[in-house]
Amino acid sequence: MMLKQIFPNVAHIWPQFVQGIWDTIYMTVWSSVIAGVLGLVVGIILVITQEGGIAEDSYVYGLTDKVVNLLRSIPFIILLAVMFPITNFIVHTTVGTTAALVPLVVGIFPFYARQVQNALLEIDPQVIEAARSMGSGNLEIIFRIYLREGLPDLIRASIVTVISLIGLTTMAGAIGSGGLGDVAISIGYARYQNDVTIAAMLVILLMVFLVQFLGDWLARKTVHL
Amino acid sequence: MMLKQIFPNVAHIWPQFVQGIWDTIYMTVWSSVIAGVLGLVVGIILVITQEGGIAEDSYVYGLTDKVVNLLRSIPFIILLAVMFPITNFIVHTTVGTTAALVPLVVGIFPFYARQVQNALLEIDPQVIEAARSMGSGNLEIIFRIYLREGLPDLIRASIVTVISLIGLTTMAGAIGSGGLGDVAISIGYARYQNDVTIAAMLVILLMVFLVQFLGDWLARKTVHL
Amino acid sequence: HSFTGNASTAKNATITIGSQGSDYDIWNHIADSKQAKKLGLKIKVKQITDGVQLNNATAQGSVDVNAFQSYSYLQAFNQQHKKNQLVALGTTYLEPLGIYSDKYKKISQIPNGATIAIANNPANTARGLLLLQSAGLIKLKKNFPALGNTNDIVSNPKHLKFKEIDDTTGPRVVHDLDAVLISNTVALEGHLNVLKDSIFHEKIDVSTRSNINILATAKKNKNNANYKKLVKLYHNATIQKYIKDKYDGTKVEVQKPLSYLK
Amino acid sequence: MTDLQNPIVDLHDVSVTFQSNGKPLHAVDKVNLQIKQGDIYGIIGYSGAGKSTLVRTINLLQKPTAGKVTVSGKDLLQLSSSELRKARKKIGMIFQHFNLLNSRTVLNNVEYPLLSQRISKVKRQAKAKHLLEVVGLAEFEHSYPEQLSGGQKQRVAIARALANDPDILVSDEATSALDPKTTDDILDLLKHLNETLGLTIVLITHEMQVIKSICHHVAVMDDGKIIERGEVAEVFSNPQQALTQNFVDSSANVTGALEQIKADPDLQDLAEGERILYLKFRNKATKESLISDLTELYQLKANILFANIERIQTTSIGYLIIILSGTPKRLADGINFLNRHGVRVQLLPGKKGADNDAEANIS
Amino acid sequence: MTDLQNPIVDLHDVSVTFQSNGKPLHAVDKVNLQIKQGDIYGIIGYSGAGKSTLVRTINLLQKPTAGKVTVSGKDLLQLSSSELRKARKKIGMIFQHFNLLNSRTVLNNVEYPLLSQRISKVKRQAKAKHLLEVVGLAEFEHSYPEQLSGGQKQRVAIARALANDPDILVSDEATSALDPKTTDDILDLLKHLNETLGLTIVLITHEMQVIKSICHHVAVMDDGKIIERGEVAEVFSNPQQALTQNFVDSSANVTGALEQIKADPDLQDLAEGERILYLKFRNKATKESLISDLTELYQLKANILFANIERIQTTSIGYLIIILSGTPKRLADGINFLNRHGVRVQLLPGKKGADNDAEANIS
Ligand SMILES: Nc1ncnc2c1ncn2[C@@H]1O[C@H](COP(=O)(O)OP(=O)(O)OP(=O)(O)O)[C@@H](O)[C@H]1O
Ligand SMILES: Nc1ncnc2c1ncn2[C@@H]1O[C@H](COP(=O)(O)OP(=O)(O)OP(=O)(O)O)[C@@H](O)[C@H]1O
Ligand SMILES: [Mg+2]
Ligand SMILES: [Mg+2]
Repeated sequence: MMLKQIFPNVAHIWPQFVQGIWDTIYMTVWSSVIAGVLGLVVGIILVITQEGGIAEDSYVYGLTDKVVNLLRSIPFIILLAVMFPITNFIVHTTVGTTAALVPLVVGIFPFYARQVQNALLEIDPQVIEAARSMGSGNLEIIFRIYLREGLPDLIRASIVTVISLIGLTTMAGAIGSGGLGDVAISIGYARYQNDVTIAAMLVILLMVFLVQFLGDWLARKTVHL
Repeated sequence: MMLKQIFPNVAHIWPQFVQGIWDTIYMTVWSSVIAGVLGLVVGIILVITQEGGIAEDSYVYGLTDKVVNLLRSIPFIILLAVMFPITNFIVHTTVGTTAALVPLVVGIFPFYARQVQNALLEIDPQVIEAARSMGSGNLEIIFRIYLREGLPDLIRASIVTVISLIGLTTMAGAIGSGGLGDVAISIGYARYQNDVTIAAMLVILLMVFLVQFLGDWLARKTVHL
Repeated sequence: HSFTGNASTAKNATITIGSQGSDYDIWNHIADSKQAKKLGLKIKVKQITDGVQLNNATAQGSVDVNAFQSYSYLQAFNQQHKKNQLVALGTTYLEPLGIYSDKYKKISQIPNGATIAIANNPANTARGLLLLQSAGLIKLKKNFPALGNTNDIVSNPKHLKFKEIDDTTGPRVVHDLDAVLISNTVALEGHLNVLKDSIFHEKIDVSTRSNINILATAKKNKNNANYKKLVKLYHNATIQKYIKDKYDGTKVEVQKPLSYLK
Repeated sequence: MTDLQNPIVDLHDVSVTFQSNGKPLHAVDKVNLQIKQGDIYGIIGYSGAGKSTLVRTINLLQKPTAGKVTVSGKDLLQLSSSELRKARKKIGMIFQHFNLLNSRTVLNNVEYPLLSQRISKVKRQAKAKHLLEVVGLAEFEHSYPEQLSGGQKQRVAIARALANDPDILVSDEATSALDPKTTDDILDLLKHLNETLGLTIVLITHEMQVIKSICHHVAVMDDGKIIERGEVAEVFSNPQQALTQNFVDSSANVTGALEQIKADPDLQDLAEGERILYLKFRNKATKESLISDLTELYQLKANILFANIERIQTTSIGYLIIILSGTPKRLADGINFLNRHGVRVQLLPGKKGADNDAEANIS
Repeated sequence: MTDLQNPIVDLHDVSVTFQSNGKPLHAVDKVNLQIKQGDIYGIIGYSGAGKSTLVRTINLLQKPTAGKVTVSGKDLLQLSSSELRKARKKIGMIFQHFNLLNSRTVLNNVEYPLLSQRISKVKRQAKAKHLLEVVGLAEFEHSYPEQLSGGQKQRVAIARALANDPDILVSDEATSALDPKTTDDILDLLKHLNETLGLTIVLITHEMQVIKSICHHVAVMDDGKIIERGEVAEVFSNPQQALTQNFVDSSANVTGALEQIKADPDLQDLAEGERILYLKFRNKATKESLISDLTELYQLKANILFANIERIQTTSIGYLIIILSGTPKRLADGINFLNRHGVRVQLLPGKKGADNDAEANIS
């Protein structure tokens, strides 16, 4: 078998490698979904409450802005530790892929919120004004204008975020969450089994390309041109 | 002295702590500058060569796009290792703050390139068309339109990137680069000196706020409204 | 994917062992071994690469037993976690920490002002400094703490400079620095044999007894019979032979009563 | 500035001040404007006069710096945000820059205002399609705004503004990007809606023809203020302000004609007994025949160089530039005759004439 | 479709086809257009006819799907990109949607085209300031586009298009957002540049008045094709296509007037011997006096209900709606007289009249 020749050590740890793929997918998908929703909500709060926003509120903005920055300031490894009791409370365990979701979500959603904010800021204020003139309320403007007109940008922001998230999952090995990053680091890298590192990275790369490709395709589709 | 009471261990390692601050600033500033330039260049290449860009070139785009994704797929800790020979070649050492610059730059510039790409995509194609009608060449369009009209967005993208970079420097401790993140993790966290962790994170937080504040201020200033 | 590791005393319940690096491999081998089955132990091994997290998880119960740390590392943890104490179940082995250098063959050749890399993980930092002291390069404070660091050096006649690095990078930077202290787990993976390749390494004696590796569990499981069987299992002759062969005898078996550590 | 009973739009002392390069800029300056239900109210003025800013206060898209905005009896500034939204739904708005939703098809753009109403998708789309047919864009329903020409975009904006069956339509240069034929069609549509449904229309335009053909009232803005207002026929036939006069003249194209004639070398070379006269008149539905009378009564021959005579509602407004020829005595009599009939006569400088007012010349 | 010697703009069989919802849309369809140096060439047509798309091929902003674009003797499609840039600098363009640079002040926007030229900052700014004065925006030099009204933005775009001293100015509805006075000022400016510097101007407009007052030639587009073209006076006085006729009529406002008159109950009630006639004529610089002649020769009285007589270059074009009264015999003679003098006469339905052509009635 080819695999055995080019990637001898991979063949050796094959079940672990496959498990790593699944773990990465599991962590990426779930934390994308959860952090996606959270980040979207927080990003929208940032956009609408900021100066000139449709629900301008310097107090809410200031607070949200600061919380986002606060969370973004915490190194991930420390976030793991800080999240420990919360993780335990939410998922009743502190190790493993599921436990990793909590710090991953907390680690990535503020980032996504910023990306969402930056993406939605681009929407032409005149279009929002037109919607207001037609009697649209804030919720309608959020759902029918921001999330619709800003969709291609949101998709691009999401691509960047998901790829960053895949990168982050590689650090979640610290709490035993496994995943390809952990395979690459604690087996491939730490044990000088370069073939494992390369194989793991190839799979990660594949995932990154897939995300980028799907995202680009979606973004293009939603622009309609 | 207050410091000694609230942060007893910080007082104990004060010179190291201060060094950590400087190291973080050193790494952040230099890798921001270098990765900034690199990311800007690559981001612009992505924008102008992509479909509908002013120098559309599917070959260059495809290649650049793939290299960016490739670099973004590599977990930072592995990047540190992969970069060893290159780091050694460029800065003649593989440990310490200066050595950390190489992987930091390689780790962050593809991210910044994407941010730049997303930011510049927002520029109204009609304005670019107007510039073309006035006989502006690609370089003029890049410098006089993209980098000018897109400035507020670029600044926002830069804020996100610098903050991510500060986060990344905390991982560079693995190659002895020190920095606040390393102080927080390998002294504060690993030695259970919570006050050190908290103190280090407070300083990081301060830096993040400073970056965000300055960035927001600049972005607002450059919008002119 | 979630495994509620309520430390169960019931027979045949799966024991979750948290580990990392070569210990992870060893325990994987043990888990699959006939010997384990004979003792009626179902073992599941989980790799958790961050020591603090692994101890936290053990204290909290997500992991039943962990196998990665030295006794001094455990003590340091306990010092900070008065509520969630860990206890040692038994000793396993001692891995000598070594001083490696590409440039020099002997300690005495290390020049003035040389740069030496030591681990940035606290147990190994302290341990490294102690080793440097026994090599005669530096002198440490009298009551050098379990998690002491370079601030505790009282005399440094050669004006050595220290770089704290992630110990896993040790073998990769050895050619770049004057000397690097590398723990054996890492050295092994970097194809370095502490007994042959290092220019100086730890001996097993009273001064290094706190560096002996142990199996640890949450305090409430101190007397769990099943867990205790793990110690016995580790020292099973067949298993020891496997370890010895695989690691060229660098994981020196230590089978001492817990009282020896104190 | 009539005090209307229950105007549907009532702007009271409305001001809007912008900060422009540090200096305050009074875009709208203490404007009072009452528009009654069913009116078609035109607003004209120089570029930058504050027209757009003013009409944007009607639905509070532009919050006035000072003043009171009452629409359909409600003080908009006192409304809760949900009440304001409800009020806005009844004020359709066509923007100077269209402001279409780029991510939606033409059809979806027109459907947008209906989304928040409890009507079925089928009905909603039927209505939107109907409106698109009315503005002549039925075949473009699945196109996106980027694929449309300027005029097509503007028509989508018009259809969208009408989708909600508004009580008031505010239109900011809604026909400026349209060709004359399409403009006529749109104006007919608006007139029809006004007549059948009582739609009140406030429209900004630079095309005097639009004012003349569909507006009942007109206001002239300058520098943030309304400097003149009234019934269209009244204002156009008897402008009080120089600016208004200017607009009225330009709408009759008389300004260009005067220049052209003054510059024409042929006309500098008049025969003895020839005069170039510029005549301006307005009559209530004129049944007179001035030129014929001049010929019949004074044996004067009139060669019409330029004429613009049109009726605005029941008033005839005329601008004529003629060469009148006859004996000097008869010329004077003819001019006197014209003066008696309310025609303002101005003598234009031909080779033989002086640049004087003919009135003054003979009285 | 005259074959010109060395036209400055020469579009040969130019087509532009878009994909719109999967179907090909021929926005420009095999158009040939030659414009000579120093010409002012107007383009009119319905919304969506392809006007913008056509003029955008002149500087290759829109690459034609097929055909050849020659400007100042150079085949633009064959130029290297740096040559094309140079060529573009000599083609100023005013966009339908202004396309200003939002991050730059008004002054900087106008300076933009000069940035790539080797002139000092002082000179550059002086030139830009001068242009801003010319378009009446001197006081706004430090404002940003967002702070301007629609018409002000358009004027910035005009100033910017002129900054490079172009040989050709392409203007896409450059005055549509401007009030009549400002429009006149801008047109005067363009005319002046045309006369003094020989600037060739291609302009799209929906305002027939603009065509009449400054254009030398005009082309009428429909559905991607030029369906009629020629000298303005020629086309306006003798339109060959129904569409052109339609535009010309609307420009004389005669369409509205006819409707108004047909709808007026007063005019339905004509006395014996009264006829409502719709007269159309064009003469080479008319020195005739038709109305006076009718009165003098046939004792007919003419009451002018509507008149639009204007001169385009050397041709007088007239539309008149009159009530002519006299004895039946004289009426017939008078109408014959008008016919003989090249006036097309149409009898409008009054109460007593039939809807027939008066010509047919009597011949
Ligand atoms: N990018 C595009 N994609 C698809 N169709 C387009 C595109 N641009 C223009 N069209 C179509 O081409 C036709 C001509 O458009 P163009 O903008 O040239 O019209 P126009 O004569 O300038 O009209 P207007 O007077 O309304 O500005 C229109 O039917 C329009 O819908
Ligand atoms: N956001 C703003 N900030 C500063 N000044 C502004 C702003 N909006 C408008 N102005 C100024 O207010 C004045 C009135 O603008 P407005 O748009 O109401 O003019 P307008 O009458 O609609 O002109 P146009 O016919 O050109 O559209 C202008 O001088 C303009 O420069
Ligand atoms: Mg306006
Ligand atoms: Mg157009």
